[in-house]
Amino acid sequence: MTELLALTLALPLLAGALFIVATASTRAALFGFFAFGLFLALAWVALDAVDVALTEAAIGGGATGLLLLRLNGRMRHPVSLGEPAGPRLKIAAGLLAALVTLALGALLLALPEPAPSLAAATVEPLPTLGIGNPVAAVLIAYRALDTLLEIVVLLIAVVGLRALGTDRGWGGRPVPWPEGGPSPALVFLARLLIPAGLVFAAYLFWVGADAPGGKFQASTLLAALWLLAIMAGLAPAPSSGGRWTGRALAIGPLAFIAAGAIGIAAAGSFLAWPEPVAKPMIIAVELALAVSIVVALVLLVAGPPERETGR
Amino acid sequence: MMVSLLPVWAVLTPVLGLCALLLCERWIRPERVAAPFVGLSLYLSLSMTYQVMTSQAPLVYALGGWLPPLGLTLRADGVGVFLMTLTALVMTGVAVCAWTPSEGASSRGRFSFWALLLALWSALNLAFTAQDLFNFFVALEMLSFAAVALVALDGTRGALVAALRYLLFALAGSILYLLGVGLIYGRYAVLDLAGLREIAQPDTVTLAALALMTVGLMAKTALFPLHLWLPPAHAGAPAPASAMLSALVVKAPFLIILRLWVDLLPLPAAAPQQIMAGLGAAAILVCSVIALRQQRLKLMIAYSTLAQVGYLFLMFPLMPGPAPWQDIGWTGGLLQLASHGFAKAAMFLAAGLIYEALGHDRVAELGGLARRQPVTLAAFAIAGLSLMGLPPSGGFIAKLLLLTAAVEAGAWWIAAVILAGGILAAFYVFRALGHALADGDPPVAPVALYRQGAVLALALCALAIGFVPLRPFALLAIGRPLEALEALP
Amino acid sequence: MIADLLTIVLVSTGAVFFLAGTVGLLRFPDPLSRLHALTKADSLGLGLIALGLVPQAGSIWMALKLLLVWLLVLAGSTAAGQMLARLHRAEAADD
Amino acid sequence: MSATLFGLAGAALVGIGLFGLIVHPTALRKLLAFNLVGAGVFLVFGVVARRAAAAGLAGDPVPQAIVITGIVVAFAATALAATLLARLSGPEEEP
Repeated sequence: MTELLALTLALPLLAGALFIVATASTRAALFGFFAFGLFLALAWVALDAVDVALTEAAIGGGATGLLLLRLNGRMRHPVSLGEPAGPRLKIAAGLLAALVTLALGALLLALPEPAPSLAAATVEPLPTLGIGNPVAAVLIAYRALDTLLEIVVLLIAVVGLRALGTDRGWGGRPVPWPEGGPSPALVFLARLLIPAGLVFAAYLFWVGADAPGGKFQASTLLAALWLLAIMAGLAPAPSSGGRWTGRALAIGPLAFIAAGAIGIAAAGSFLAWPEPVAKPMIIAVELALAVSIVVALVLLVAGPPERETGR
Repeated sequence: MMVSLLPVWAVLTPVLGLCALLLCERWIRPERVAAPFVGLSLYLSLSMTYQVMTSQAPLVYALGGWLPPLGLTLRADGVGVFLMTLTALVMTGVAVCAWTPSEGASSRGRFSFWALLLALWSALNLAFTAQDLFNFFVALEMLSFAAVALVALDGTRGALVAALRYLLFALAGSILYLLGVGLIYGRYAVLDLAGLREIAQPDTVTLAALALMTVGLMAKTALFPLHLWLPPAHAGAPAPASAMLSALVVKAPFLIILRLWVDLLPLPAAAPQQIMAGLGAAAILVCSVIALRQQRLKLMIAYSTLAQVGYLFLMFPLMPGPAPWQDIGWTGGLLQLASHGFAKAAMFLAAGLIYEALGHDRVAELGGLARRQPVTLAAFAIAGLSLMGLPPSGGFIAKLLLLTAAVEAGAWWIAAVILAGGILAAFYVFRALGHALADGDPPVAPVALYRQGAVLALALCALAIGFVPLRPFALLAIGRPLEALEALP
Repeated sequence: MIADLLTIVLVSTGAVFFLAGTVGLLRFPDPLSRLHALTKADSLGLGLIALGLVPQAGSIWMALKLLLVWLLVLAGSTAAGQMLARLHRAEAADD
Repeated sequence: MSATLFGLAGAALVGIGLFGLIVHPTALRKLLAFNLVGAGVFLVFGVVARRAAAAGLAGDPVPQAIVITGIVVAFAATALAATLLARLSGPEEEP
């Protein structure tokens, strides 16, 4: 039964990937990518990784797809990095792809049985952290440094994105989008979805400590709502050099590092969560992180600043 | 080992600086915000080196008190602090050289440069102290994103194309590396180097994973034949950025390769080591010849980086002992890494100052430079000495150690390549010097003396490494072999 | 028993609508009629499936969630249909 | 078993993405193909996690958390590449 389910999910996944690669139209490939992202998220559900499924649906498929769709709309001409492939190259590439697939499949089949696992180790300390979702515990406690630096990666990407903008647009806002003004249907949808989405984001954030969900998923949803509002003309895009943008970007890492320092004093180790107040501290840090993530995601999708500010 | 928070702050201080830049963007000029964090980071690196040298033990910290395999540790061993000191000195030199009296508040170029400098520094310190395969990945991504943005900073079409190519190479490298990490986790459920060292077996999955990770890292460190992205990227970036990219950024993936093959799965000298050395040798010969034919100074220096990176890979078959850090090949390779770092930083910065003074960097039209900018040219010449491997210089001692190791190991082809590479380097360095020493009276824009002095200081650092005695360098063996953390020390 | 029967009937009807919509998507000649087939089919089809699952939901909250899902998809696909149609008209005018 | 099936699908995604990466000359299509390879690699982690189910969990949380981090990083990479592309396809900035 589960094999059948796996098959019904895996086959469209492969078909989608083949379509994305094979279709001649870039736009069709992009729409295919959205559908692919949806099936990928379902595959993650089937793999019992609901946290990943939410992240994949929101960031991997959703935000990435939106970003690329917008890029496709803005590009005046395609940027080419070489010549179109001839039949020989195609055959060679196909052979290589088949070889890689087979080799990788064989390697996966060669993995040891029973599989080594850290699952038990992740569960044991959960009571001292006051959270029930082991994936959240990995992200915020055991491998907290990874999570902290991953936010820094987002920050670096935002700095990089601004560095790639034009001198003229420095400190300004991204170009409006869509350029011809929003469609009434979109405005209607935005008005309808934004309140509902806000409630759902709050729910996701709160439930993340004990069940699938959490700051990444909630932040992406909030970012998506903000982007929807921008597209519908209901809210402005954030000004990249603005006072509040800078503060919002910095607050996440700063709060995380501050909590780490408190951990030295209260729990004897940097990034340790002192037991009695572990959960409230974690929630506070995750809130701050969520603020940074939302702003970073919106800036990354909206693109580099191109309009001058009136300052 | 010693428990110390210093490695953590070495990684996070530049991050704090980045946050401070974002907070103060509208009020304070970016270089003034960044300067205290540059100073603090320099202090942290030097004091870590001092502590490691005095205690003869690595500085270790288990974050949050969680031990591997669940948790992450940072561990600054002798090699780690050695490279962190290199990073700190090069970064400081770059910062001084990039410190120009500026008018107006924040501009795109200036703000981005200082923010990305701090981002790079944090990423490098992490890459040099991390002990976890996925932690390495995070460090590499921080490094790549900051480096790509630095390449594109000038905003010209050429720079943008170079940055795009660089990004695609870096991403391909990342994905290969990550695939390897996934296989390792599937095989062992451990990502910590010390933990893996105890259980890793040379079976198919492990070797395939190592191969994937190594090839991914080679793309990032620009080893021949995965080098095509580097010359346009390093030559197209602003000179202070090129200095960081060539001196430091390509070294981090190399160090991770070294840790994989020495710490994770130490194997007796066999095919993988020979292949890496073979590619390194090809890089030295091919890229030196291409460097010889470049018309622009910065492109010549960029191709020289490719050749000098090749030397690093020669060290793999030259550490035959069961404790490679006691072999002279180990010392030679790592001294090559550091002396090239200093020399190349000095060279790129010198090229930048020459560009500022003359308005171009065409090798054939450098005449008259010796008279007008003697300090810069002296720095360039001293750095060139190290690249050629002439005494007294760090490059000389590094190459001599590698050469001796090659002769001892009976690897005559490696010895021949080292000698040939030195001769080729002499050709391209002397070609540039020869033009610069020629007569001429070009219009020269003034360049502040302290900036020329910073470049000279970096070149002298490359020279100073030449005074290390000719035997395994004790600092580089501190903290080896890798030991697993049994309990919180 | 009756609940199960209801579920079977409603979900099957919903599936038929999806099938019809898919056939329409594949067979209709121009984008507008394809959209027509698609949006009608999937809003109604999904509604029937959601309704059919309500007896199986177990709790009133779960049932409400199912209906909420339907409503959100309804809003989303309606708006998307509108926008796609506008895009098509704009592009047709360009040609 | 079903985990293995997804693992093979992941391997195929890596292959398909690699093919696209080689064959398509335009950067946007390369970016899409790169995301396919990424999805395949992440699925490998998912399979590794699912196989390591233990202690009452349906999967090992460590690789799952790693994938979450990885997805965010891949998104940031795509955003950076997209910005470069947008700049490159636009008009040259007037000095």
